[in-house]
Amino acid sequence: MNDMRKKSCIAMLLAGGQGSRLGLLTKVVAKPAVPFGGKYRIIDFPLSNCANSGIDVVGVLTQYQPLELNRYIGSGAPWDLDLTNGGVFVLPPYMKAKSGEWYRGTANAIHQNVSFIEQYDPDYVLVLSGDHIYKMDYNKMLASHIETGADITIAVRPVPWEVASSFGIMNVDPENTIVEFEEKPKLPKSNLASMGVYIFTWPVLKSYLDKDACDPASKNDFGKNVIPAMLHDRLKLKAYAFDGYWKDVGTIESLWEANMDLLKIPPEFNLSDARWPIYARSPVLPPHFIGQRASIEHSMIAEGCEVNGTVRKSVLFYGVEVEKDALVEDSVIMPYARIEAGAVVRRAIVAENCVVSAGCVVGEANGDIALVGQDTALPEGCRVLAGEQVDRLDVARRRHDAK
Amino acid sequence: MNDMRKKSCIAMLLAGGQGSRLGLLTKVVAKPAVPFGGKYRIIDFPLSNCANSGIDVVGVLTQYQPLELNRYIGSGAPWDLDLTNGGVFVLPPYMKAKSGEWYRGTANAIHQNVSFIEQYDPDYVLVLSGDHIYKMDYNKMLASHIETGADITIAVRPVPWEVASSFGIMNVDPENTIVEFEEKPKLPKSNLASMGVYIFTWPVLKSYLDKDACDPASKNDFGKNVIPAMLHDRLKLKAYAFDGYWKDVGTIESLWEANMDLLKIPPEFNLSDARWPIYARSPVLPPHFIGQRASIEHSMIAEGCEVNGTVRKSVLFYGVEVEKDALVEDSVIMPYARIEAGAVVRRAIVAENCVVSAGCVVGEANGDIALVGQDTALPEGCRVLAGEQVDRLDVARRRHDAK
Amino acid sequence: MKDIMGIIFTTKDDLSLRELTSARAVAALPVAGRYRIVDFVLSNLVNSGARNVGVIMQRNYHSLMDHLGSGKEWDLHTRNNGLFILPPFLTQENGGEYAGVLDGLRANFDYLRRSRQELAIVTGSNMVFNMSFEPMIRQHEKTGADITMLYTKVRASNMELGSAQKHAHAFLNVAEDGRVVDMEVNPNAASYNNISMNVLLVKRTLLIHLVDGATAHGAHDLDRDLLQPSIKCCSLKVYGYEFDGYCRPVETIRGYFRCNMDLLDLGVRRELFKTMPVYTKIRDEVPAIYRSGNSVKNSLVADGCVIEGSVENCVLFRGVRIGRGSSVKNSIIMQDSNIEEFVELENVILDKAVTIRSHGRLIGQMQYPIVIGKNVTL
Amino acid sequence: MKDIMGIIFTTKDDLSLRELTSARAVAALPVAGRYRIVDFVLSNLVNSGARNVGVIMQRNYHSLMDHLGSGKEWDLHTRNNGLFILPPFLTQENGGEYAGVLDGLRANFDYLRRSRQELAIVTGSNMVFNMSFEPMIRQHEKTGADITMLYTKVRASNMELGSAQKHAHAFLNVAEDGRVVDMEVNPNAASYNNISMNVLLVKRTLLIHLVDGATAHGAHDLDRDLLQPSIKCCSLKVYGYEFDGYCRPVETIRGYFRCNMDLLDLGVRRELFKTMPVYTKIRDEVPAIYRSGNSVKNSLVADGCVIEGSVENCVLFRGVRIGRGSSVKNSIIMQDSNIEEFVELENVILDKAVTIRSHGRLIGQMQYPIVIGKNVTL
Repeated sequence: MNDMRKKSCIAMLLAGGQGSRLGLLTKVVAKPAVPFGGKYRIIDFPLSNCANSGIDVVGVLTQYQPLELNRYIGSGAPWDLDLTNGGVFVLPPYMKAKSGEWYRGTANAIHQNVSFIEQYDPDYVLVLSGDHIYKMDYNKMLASHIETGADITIAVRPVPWEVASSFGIMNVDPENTIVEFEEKPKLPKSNLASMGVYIFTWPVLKSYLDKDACDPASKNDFGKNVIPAMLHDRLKLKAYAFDGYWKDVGTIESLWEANMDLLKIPPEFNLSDARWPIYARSPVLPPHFIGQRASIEHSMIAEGCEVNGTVRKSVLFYGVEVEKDALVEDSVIMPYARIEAGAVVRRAIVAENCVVSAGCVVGEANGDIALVGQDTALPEGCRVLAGEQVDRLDVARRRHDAK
Repeated sequence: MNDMRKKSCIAMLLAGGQGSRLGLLTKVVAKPAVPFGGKYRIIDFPLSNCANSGIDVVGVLTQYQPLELNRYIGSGAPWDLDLTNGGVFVLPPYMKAKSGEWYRGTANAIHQNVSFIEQYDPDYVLVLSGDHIYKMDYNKMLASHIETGADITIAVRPVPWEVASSFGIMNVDPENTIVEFEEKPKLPKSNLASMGVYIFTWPVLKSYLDKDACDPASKNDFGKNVIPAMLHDRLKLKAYAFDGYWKDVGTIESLWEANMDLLKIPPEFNLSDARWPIYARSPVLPPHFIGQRASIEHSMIAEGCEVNGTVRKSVLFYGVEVEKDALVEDSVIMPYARIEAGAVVRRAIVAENCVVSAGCVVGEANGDIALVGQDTALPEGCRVLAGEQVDRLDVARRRHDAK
Repeated sequence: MKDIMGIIFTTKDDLSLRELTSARAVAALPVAGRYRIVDFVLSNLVNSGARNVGVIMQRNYHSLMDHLGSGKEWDLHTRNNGLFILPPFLTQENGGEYAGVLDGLRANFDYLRRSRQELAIVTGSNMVFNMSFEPMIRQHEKTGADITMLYTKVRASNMELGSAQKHAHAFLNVAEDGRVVDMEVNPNAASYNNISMNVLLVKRTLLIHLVDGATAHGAHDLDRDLLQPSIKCCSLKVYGYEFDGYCRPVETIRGYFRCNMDLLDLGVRRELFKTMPVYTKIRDEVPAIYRSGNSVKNSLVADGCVIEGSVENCVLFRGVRIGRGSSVKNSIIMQDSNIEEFVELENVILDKAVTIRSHGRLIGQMQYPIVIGKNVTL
Repeated sequence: MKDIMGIIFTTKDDLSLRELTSARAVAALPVAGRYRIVDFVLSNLVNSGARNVGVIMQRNYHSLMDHLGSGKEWDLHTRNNGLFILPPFLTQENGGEYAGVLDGLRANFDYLRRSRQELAIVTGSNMVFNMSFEPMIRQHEKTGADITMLYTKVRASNMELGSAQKHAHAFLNVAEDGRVVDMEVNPNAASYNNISMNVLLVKRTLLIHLVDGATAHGAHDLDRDLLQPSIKCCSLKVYGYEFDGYCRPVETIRGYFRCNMDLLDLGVRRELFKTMPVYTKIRDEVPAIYRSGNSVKNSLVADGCVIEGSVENCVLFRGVRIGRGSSVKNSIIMQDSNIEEFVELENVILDKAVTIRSHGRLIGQMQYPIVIGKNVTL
């Protein structure tokens, strides 16, 4: 079993957290498994980027609800990652000799998997996070990392100044060397946000992970501990500017917006580029059907849907049914949800396998995005207000209160 | 993602424990990953049995050193288990919502994976253990389980009376109904040993697992808790007699013996049966080479070996080197080990990547099996006595003491 | 599930399907927006537990081979068992075509002998239906039949007017107990309304024995030379198993057209796609985009389409573009075809990657749709 | 690693290899106990970062197709990129054979155009060597060459006596700076001792442009019609890259025999198998069994063999049986051949699944080994 081949660069994807800003959406699935764009999951983007960049070893670090993710990734075949020399591996925490421990932070998660990484004897390790929508050639970033001889290269992207204080901000000198890193600064000095994409020279990273693990005061986090320590030691940190589409989909609002971006003409984010395909596990479904009395405006509709009502400026995932006289507007309807006759859904996200029964009204024409959580069956005539989040427990509670 | 297909029967393989009876052999690899028979690992046997029986969903429950196992199993391709509808899944413990816990016992390991099982909506669940060498058509056992309408069917095999007290013994009535189960009885009433192969009717198993999980006094173990509870409740437990080769390889002695069984004429256990192939992940190596001055007697030699010395009644795994004037007799030499010029190895197991340097003497012509643990380089002229177990730490200690 | 093997017999190019089969086997004909005809019978076999499927090829099989690939989409990419492509010129006895099914089976004796399954299902490849063979297998075992033939009642959905003259169809007289007591092959007027679906279930070893005997006597035709005599002289116990769901053979352009149009019916869609999953080759396509100005009614639309014009009673395959101001009615538009602006199409079948330039106009008749071959630009 | 594409050109059946290539391409010839010749160049490409490899086939390609399968063993079973089998009759311009490499490339322009890699390596398929192309690629980029040709010094291991007459070989005059200043194609007596290994590195778009221009002028031969003129009139910057490891072309029975025998040398084994891994189709076989009475010396033995007799200076492929009392010397015994009891073999090549009955005797000469074709029983 020691016939593993050396890899120049491998990727570690931090799929970990519970993504509480996505509210009920991540109650039963891990954030990277959240659906996006009619047929994708968030994790399809980093995985497809890796496949297209020729990075063919991807470790997915997760400890929370890995079942759905494990099943979705399977053998890795949809991303051309079902390889003998490489592939995609889901890596939950495990027991060594007599003890075992959960991942304590992003840096600790990598540290616990040093032996996984060392199997491939890599020169560089690409660290990714699992909650962004973007298409990026990591190979170009790697070339820049090698050329500048950096210890770390961090991908950065200008964000509007008004939101800069909600990102990790990089202050750089004229040669793109990072001189300061501020996590969510109140008064940002730059608008270059970290994209959560890092390339580390592996021996450097390894020594800092070892050091970090020995520090009981550390939160074992890249942003809070490891990168500040490297900056403090005056290592060579380079910023790599990326100017393509990049969206953090860590909140209900931003997830909804990113879906709407796909409908713009020309689309703000183009999914159908043969030179940079985005792969996904395909459901086994026939084409969708548009009925005699349906009306579709400016929407994206995936396979297996049956549409007999009105759909405007919306994204329908595969297997969705919209019955006659139902209206779906400015909304995202996730796989296998059913919008029954006469129901109205506006500015909302309806998650997988929901039923919006006849006469329900979900969301409002102007207002915050409403959310119906996975597997929820809204009873007839039910109302979900703008900005409200409802799941099966809420429905049961409402029923109980009504009695 | 709810387009999983129903499966009549799926398998859950308990790969868990640390296998302490295998001593140093399982210090760095999980028991099912222990090498056997020149090119196999123990887990190849249950996995190949599943594939040949048409059972195409296998969950592998492990929490101890899963890295090697994960890497060995990979996409499941060697066992024809890299499927879209099914396949082989390594299932370590994971975190749900806010908490997580390690597997507490065999039954608890299955209980923590109820949602994995229910994805496939099975009628029956086959529970296997990962430390036996045998070829068995689980489909025939399933047919018998269905025909008798049993709640559980347990595969049993007659063992010699003198060793019966070290097994789980089933006492059956004339209709093969199990009336009593004794774990390692001092005075066995029968010699029918449980093979560690169970078929459960899933709804029955599920209810007992739920009950068991609520009992704080339970050790959450099939043999100690669940099966006794089922017997107590007078459920229908059937014994399924199997009379083929079956060997527990849970000890150094029995692992050595099982390897030697392959050399008998006719072999006690035939690996090359086209109707029941045993699959393994193949190393990428050329054929082996037998040199001008080599002498081979009655042995099994895998690909990639270079043999220039004398080999008698031994099993050489792939990538092993035996230098000139070295002698290997009655021994099992695991992958990539090197036996240097003039070294003598008798009645021993030499684990992966070891170096037995010139002039070493390992084991004795008559005596217990000696063991050299993985990655150990024995210094020149070193002696390992019969029954002794040595690893790199011991070597370092001896060196230190010698100073 | 019983471990069975499947043998799919593909036919040579068929003149009744005009341009559509000039470069492909009927089995490889695109249908229902994202499938090939063979997907249905292949998925039926896999869904019924077959892990070993051989496809007997004849001339023009490249597009079919390309579609099936390593069998991955059907989970048949395994090293032992799996999908076996059996091209005719692998044997020295043949020159690219078989005179009949019997010859095709005879030429693949090696494969049949090497297989390990007890039961074999031999089936044609031009029938669109969704069915588990498991109940048929159970009946076969219960009756102790030598051969069980699948049949269905003659209905609008499974017969085409006049097709009985053109294509060999067999009709069965099935007794109360399921036994087939008479068989008519290709009659002008059939005496029975049970039509054979060209699917038969038989023990693998018996199949080898029967084919060997028949071909040694110079026979070619499975129905006429093997089944009919066996039924007549009661030398074999032949039983029938009735399938009462939707099924449509694709033998003519009209049959092909109707088969696609049938899918605009909810009941047919449910039967064909919700009974058991139908697998096909995967293509990474974005969901369909509906731009403003579109008007789509009663149509089946696959991923990758971009629609700005109006579409009614159509089947659009993957990657089709319908430009602004265009109107497409009662038509079947295959993969990657591009309808530019202000085009008018009615009763048309466009093969793959056809381009209709702006302001183009093609009006066919429902009974005789216009067919435009692959890669043509008009 | 640079993302490159590979194009492997297979030759048609070669008379100099007698029975061994009567039913298979040279590329599919079994070698070294468990490989086919093509495994070496294909593994070299994969180990050098190629994720897109096209294999241009000619007649007799079925055994090669069967060996390569979906490309899984080389991690080339991916849907985008991957392994592309390019049989000649997929195009209408060809009838099963190409007049030269240029025609083969011309016929596959679609594939070349569709590929996305910047650099292409075009290579033959009858050379056994193990090498990473990465340093060659770095030199190519540093020198700004249009074309880089791989060559090696003439040595016993890479030339066969008299083979220059029989087979087109090119010899290069390489200047100090690496530039190729002259090229001789198939001379009676070569002026230079740098022999081309038929591997060239070129930008994909330039390759398309060059092949298009050459074939439009009726040219067929890559060496004579494209490279030689370009070097002569300096219209292209052609550089050479020297490989100094073991390499052996397989063009004649003697060359084939020697190539196998070379592997009994530890140095050659190390070069061929320890430099980079060589992948091949996997077969599930038990390790070799040595029964009492055996005597094996200086031989290469694959999994699945069972040996009771004596074996000296041999290469035994997978699943060979050597019975009690038999003696096999200086021979190459391919897969699944069965040597029964008290047989004597010397200087013999047995193709796959040959059986030699008890007490049989075949003695050839080292310079002219006896060749027994596939499936023969003697």
